[in-house]
Amino acid sequence: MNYLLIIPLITAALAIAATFSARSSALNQYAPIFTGAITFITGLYLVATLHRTNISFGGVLRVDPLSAWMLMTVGAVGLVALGSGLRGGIDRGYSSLLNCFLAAMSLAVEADNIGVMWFAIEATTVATAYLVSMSGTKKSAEAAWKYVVIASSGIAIALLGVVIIFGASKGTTISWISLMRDHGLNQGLLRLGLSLSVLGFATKVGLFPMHSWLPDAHSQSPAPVSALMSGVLLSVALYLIVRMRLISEISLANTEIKGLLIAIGVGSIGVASLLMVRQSDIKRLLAYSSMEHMGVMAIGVAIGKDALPAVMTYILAHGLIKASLFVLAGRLVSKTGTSDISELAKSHNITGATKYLMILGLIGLLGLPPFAIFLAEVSISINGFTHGMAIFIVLSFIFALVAFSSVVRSTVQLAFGNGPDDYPSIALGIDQSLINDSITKSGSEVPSYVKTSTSKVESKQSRPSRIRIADLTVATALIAALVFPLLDASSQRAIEATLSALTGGAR
Amino acid sequence: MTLKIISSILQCVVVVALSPLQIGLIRATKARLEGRSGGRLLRPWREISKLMRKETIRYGVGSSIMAAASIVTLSSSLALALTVPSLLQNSIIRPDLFVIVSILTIGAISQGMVGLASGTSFGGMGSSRHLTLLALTEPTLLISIYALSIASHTTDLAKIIQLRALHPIEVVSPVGILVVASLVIAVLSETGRLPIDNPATHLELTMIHEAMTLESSGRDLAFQELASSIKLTVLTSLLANLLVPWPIEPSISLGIAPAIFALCLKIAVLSIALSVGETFLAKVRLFRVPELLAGSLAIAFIAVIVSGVTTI
Amino acid sequence: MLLLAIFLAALVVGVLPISGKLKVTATSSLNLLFSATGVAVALVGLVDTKQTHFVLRLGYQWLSLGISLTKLGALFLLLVSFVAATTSIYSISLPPTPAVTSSSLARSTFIFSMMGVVSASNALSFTFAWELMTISSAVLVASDVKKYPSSRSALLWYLTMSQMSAISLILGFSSISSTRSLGSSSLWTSFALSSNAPKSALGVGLLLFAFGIKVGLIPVHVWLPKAHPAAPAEISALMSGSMVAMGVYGMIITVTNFGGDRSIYWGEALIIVGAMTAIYSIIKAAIEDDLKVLLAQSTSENMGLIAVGVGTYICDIRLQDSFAANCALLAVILLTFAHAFFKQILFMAAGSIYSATKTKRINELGGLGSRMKFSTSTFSLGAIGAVGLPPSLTFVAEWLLLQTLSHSTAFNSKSSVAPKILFPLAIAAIALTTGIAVVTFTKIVGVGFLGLPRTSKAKSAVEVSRSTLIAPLVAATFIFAPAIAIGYVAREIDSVLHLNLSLSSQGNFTLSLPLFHASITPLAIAAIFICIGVVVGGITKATGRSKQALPAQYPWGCGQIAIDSTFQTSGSGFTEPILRIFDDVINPGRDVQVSHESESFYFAQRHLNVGSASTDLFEIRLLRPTISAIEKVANRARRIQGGSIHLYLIYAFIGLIVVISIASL
Amino acid sequence: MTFFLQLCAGTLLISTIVIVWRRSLKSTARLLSIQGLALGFGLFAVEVTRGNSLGVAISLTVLALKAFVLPLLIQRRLKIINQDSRPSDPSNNELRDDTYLNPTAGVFISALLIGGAFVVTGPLFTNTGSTSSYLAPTGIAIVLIGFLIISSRRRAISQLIGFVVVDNGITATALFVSGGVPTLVELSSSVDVLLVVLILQAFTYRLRDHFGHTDISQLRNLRD
Repeated sequence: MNYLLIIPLITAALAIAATFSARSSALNQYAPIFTGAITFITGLYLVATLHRTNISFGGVLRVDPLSAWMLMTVGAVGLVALGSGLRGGIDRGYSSLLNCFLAAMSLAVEADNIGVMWFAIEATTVATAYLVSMSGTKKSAEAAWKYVVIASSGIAIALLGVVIIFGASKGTTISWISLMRDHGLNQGLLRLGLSLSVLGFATKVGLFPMHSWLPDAHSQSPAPVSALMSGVLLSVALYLIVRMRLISEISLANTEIKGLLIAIGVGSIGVASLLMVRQSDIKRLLAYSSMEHMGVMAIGVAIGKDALPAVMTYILAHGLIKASLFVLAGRLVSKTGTSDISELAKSHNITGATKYLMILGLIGLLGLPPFAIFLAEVSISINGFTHGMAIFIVLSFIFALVAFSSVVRSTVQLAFGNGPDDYPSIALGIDQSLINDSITKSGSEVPSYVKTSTSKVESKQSRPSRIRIADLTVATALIAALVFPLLDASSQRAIEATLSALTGGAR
Repeated sequence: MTLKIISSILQCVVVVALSPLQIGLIRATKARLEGRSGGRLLRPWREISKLMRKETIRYGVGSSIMAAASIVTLSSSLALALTVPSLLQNSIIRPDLFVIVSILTIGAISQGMVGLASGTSFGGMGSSRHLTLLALTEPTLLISIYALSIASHTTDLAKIIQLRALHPIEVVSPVGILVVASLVIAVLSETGRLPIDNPATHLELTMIHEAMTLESSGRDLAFQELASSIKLTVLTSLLANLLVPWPIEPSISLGIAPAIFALCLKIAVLSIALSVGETFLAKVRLFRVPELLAGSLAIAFIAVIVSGVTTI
Repeated sequence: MLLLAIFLAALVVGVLPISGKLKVTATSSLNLLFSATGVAVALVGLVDTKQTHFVLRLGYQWLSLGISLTKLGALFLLLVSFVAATTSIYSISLPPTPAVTSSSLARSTFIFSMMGVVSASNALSFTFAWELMTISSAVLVASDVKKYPSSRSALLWYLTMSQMSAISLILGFSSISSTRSLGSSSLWTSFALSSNAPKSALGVGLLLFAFGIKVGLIPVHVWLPKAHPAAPAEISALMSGSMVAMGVYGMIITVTNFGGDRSIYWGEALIIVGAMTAIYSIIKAAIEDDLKVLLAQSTSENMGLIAVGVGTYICDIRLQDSFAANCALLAVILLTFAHAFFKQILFMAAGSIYSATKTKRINELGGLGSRMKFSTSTFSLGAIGAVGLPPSLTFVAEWLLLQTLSHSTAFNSKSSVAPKILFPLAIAAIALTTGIAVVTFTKIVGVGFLGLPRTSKAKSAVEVSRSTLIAPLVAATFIFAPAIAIGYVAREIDSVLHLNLSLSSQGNFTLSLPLFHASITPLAIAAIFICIGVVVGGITKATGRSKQALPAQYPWGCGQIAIDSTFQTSGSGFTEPILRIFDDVINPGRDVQVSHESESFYFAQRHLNVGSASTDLFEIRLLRPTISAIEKVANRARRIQGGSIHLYLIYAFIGLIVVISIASL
Repeated sequence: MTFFLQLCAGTLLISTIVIVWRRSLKSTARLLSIQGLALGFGLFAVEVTRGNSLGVAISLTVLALKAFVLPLLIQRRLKIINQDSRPSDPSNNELRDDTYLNPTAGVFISALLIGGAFVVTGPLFTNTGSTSSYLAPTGIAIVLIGFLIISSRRRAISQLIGFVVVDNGITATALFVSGGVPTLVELSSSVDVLLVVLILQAFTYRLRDHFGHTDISQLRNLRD
């Protein structure tokens, strides 16, 4: 059963090799989707089979129910984002980079020691750097530069943390399984190392002090890439922080890390909700809402072991919904040419399927009941109160309310078009002229990489076959976000069991 | 149960008989005070019987409603006469504070409907003012009766009067005086007497009660006049009983004659006092009336505080 | 789980894109069936002792959505399903406008979620159903946004406010559950008194705030007059009838289960807020010209009275006067039922008046009494209920509330000072509110229905189709029937919720409270009125002389013969004295447009119109400033993402230094 | 053995401070190679004392990478700029790197950072296993100074240089605390650094043909 771990990586490698050897554009498009599917299947299988134990392969890879769940999320979001987002006719480099991206993420999830995890995350930065700058406009070059510089300097901090943790274990091991079991760690060094690596990985999660790259990178990169990034890359980085938190909960006396995580979490929710108030660009709004959701998850992680099943559900649900939303937003932007919400609302060619799916997704994003995000939020808040973090939960919910009102305003705008609005609905209150001149119109030209220019799509009233499948995948994604976490009781209990086994046993 | 019915009917007949006389007495004393000769005591009765015989003219649109509304006004006043313990204690409905106020409201609403149905501007204006003032007097009525109920642990007016009869200290206690003061203002505004509404005037813009009955004629007018006079008598008898509670009889018995006589005496004294007061007072501008009523509400509140303190 | 099956059927029909008319009738008849079974389940729930349990286990140990019908839940389930049944009867005969067909799915989810709220077994399923109710009602409010652009902003207000209530609900439950073991799946049955007071007091406060928003108490009532009228008629009937009752159900649950601790003064706060809400919203209703907005305001007025009742309950519990407390609870339940029934009729009748005259403004109505006999008479019946005249259930409930207010402090002298001052104030507030309610509803009935038709719309009004008027009639009987048999109804509720008010002694028609030495028989009051009316009517018939047909008579037209409708007082004219008296509360904006003669400024032309728009005090003073404050902060916050990479790197650098220094100290 | 490490730590610190001080990019490239040399030599010394041959091989590759490959890349980049930059227009002289901090302030702050690093993190590194762990704060100081360089220099290339300095700092800390990280991590981190440098160089070309200059502070149109 151990060979299972290698499968995602090998398929990615094979896919890259295939795309380079064969020249056909269809293969370019379907190779990444194929890798996504394989990862998803392996993840699903592992989630189903693994219960208490964890399996390792060649000392480098180790998977336990927690990372199996993450593998499944990587696969699922990959499928949704690439399945419906990718258009035909993308060039070789683009599809191979997507494959590296997926491979890096699955490696990060399966890695045994923290060093390899760091390498995988750095590899994702490298892979996405080019993808962000793909659209070839002036803005995307700027976004790519900022993304690489901030992300890699942030990750460098994480490397410093890893090195110090290695020092704390007196040069013996940095595998998270043994770090949790070993008791002779030098407390001071471990604490410094852990907090540095948490701060470092927080950059990739887009949390408060290092969040600045998130809105630029997500709004400028093409739709499937930003869907993948905000859907699952942020959560993979969060998974690493979860590992750090587990180590700190077991082998670290005081709750240093918890305080840091809470500060970062509440900070990012606050900053995100304030920046969303005036936001009228659909992609930047979605980016900020990912930042806000990541903040809530960070608080969930700060609570510790009890809230972990909730955080895991939150990750999956948020990943699926955000990926489908980004894909839909990408299609809207490419069709209407502008990503400003009021213009989108004005232009009436948002077709039936996209509009309803978009509204459904936004409802899911707002954390309203039928979707799993609501359940996760409630359980995080209840756990937070029992662990004595009442003030922070209240604070973050107040900020979440501000974010809620801005997202609701855009949903209503998209659903019912711009109307004369007396409610000083924050952004709507100020007159349109202010918005237009202050933010240069982000009407990015049609991305050059897509060989068959989208204008053809408009003229031929959107090739039915292609869009229909995409809608289908998006719809399944949303329904999955609705149903899956609710019904999947077994995996939650599995995660719980292993956590208690791990933490209980190790202590 | 039958004894109750008979005694209430008797009380109702007595009150109905007395009310036009009281109106006559008030008008006579006012005329005499102002040096006029003034009509005889029975004049109101003759007016009502004349109206009963006259032809009822109703404006086409609101005809059916005006007839029904005037009947409802009269029946509400009669119901009031039945319940309020002016002569006897036990009545069919226990004279609870909120019940009396609601019956008053029904009467006021039907009177307002008559004003509105007529389709003229004065009717609408009169009913809007009448109902607004009713809305402002209701709190005073409730609070003053509540102040009384603190001492006697019940909001049933008959029991309150009995209690005051048993130990007269209640009548002269500060609570009693304050309550009666606030009730006087409330009754004046309820029945439309001088400081709030001049019953004798025909100046359209100032009248409140008269404006509503402007369009009705013949039998409707008779019912409305009778209804308002009954209301006046019932409320003055309530005031009188609160001040002088003694000759109240539990039910029909030999002592009924002196009780009726005592009631007439009390009502006569109060009516004379009312007419004397009215000659000295001028009508208050409509939008100063809320201050007057707020004053009476304040007095009632002081009564509550005082009664709350004294019982501990 | 019959309910579930039928609900799914309703859902399926909702989704099916069948033709308009068929779809409307199909969904509403299914809704009818659905709510009828709801009534049946409620009755069964009331009668039998064992509670029906059904738990859907989810992922983790306590995250389970469960249904278990408590007695109180069954009572409210009865209310919800009855209101849903009558509204679906009403909606069967609705014309298939696009608004109705598109929202049929939301309609059935709305009813289902309300049933879910009432029968939720633990905190999570309660919040789940609560939020589901919000979304489905939001969709319904937005169903005909094409016609009314203002309902867009109503939707925004409504969604943000209900999210605020949902958040405080979640926070309240978590703070309460934190004082309890997390594992307890049923949060309200097991404990009366929470262990450490401060935390649960905060929890109770938060929960009351959440339900306060839904019920529309003072500072957060702004959305109610905006959202309820925006929905189509039968939906606003459903919303004002039963959705608001959900808020009351929540309040009763929090108060009976968690409100036990002694220290915190939620009771007094609720009474003050309730009284202020009642007065404020009834004054706003009085001067309101739009019929549906007026009814929404009167909903928040009744909710104010209910909040006073709940506040009295908490105070009496604190004063250990359990008899008065249970009386207050009974009053609250009766008031909620009465409000649900009469508000339903008012909204439905308003709906039929709107569909007949196409205008909601009272100033444009007039003389409808003769044209639309049936709907105006049902409206008047509803108005009697709304004002609380004797034979109606509201009258009995308000009487009971006043009795509890006036008696609870009279007895025990050791009660603290606050109730001694607060209760009389509350009585004065209730009296003032009923008084102004009298003015408001006389305005509608008098100005709207009597006199001459003021506009062509009113003139051309014609009675709505018969079938839409069955539902209001059914509801009308339920305003007066329980009031007449008040003894039986009170005993039934008393036995179900075992409030032990020892009411069993009298017959079915009198409700007497031994401890308060007070009793009331609405039947007797009604009987007196009827027989006096008959007697007087009989006398007039007998003495009336036969008269020949009289020529058309004209009222006094101040010298002019031809009188027309402009002579009549208009709706806003009728309540202008109230506006004048309470003008600092409402601060009306008043603008006067005068069209001047061309040659000189001083001579006005033919017409001069005075417009006075009433703004909402709390919205202007409290909510708008907070929103603009958020905007200001957001403006400054935009500089965080200022664009220069050096700024971003400095953030990271400072973060690094801070972490290093903290980690190593 | 410890003498070698002290020597290596000393050269590292001095070279970083000079990088902060000097403006011209050519001299900073040369200083980077000195740093790489010192680090590689230190690693080599530690591995030799430990005596495992694989470690020695790796340290030699790292030495080669840090001392020669990276500086070479940067010098090649500077040569290209030299050809097509217009010496006549002083403001756009790509070779001189203008920064928010004038040299004296820069050196003063880096001294502050070094002092702070020693004072704050000093006690942490006392009771670790290896003898030379007391030198670790120098590594952390270098990381901090590297960050200072990244966040205060306007030229794209100097941000690249700052990033390399941060990475040298990290390897230095690893060297001092526990004598280098396990082989797999060592290899992967240096490969990653190489990749990032390559990408940043590619992006500087892209920035040049989009914006015509590589002054980062003008990149302003992606803001909220």
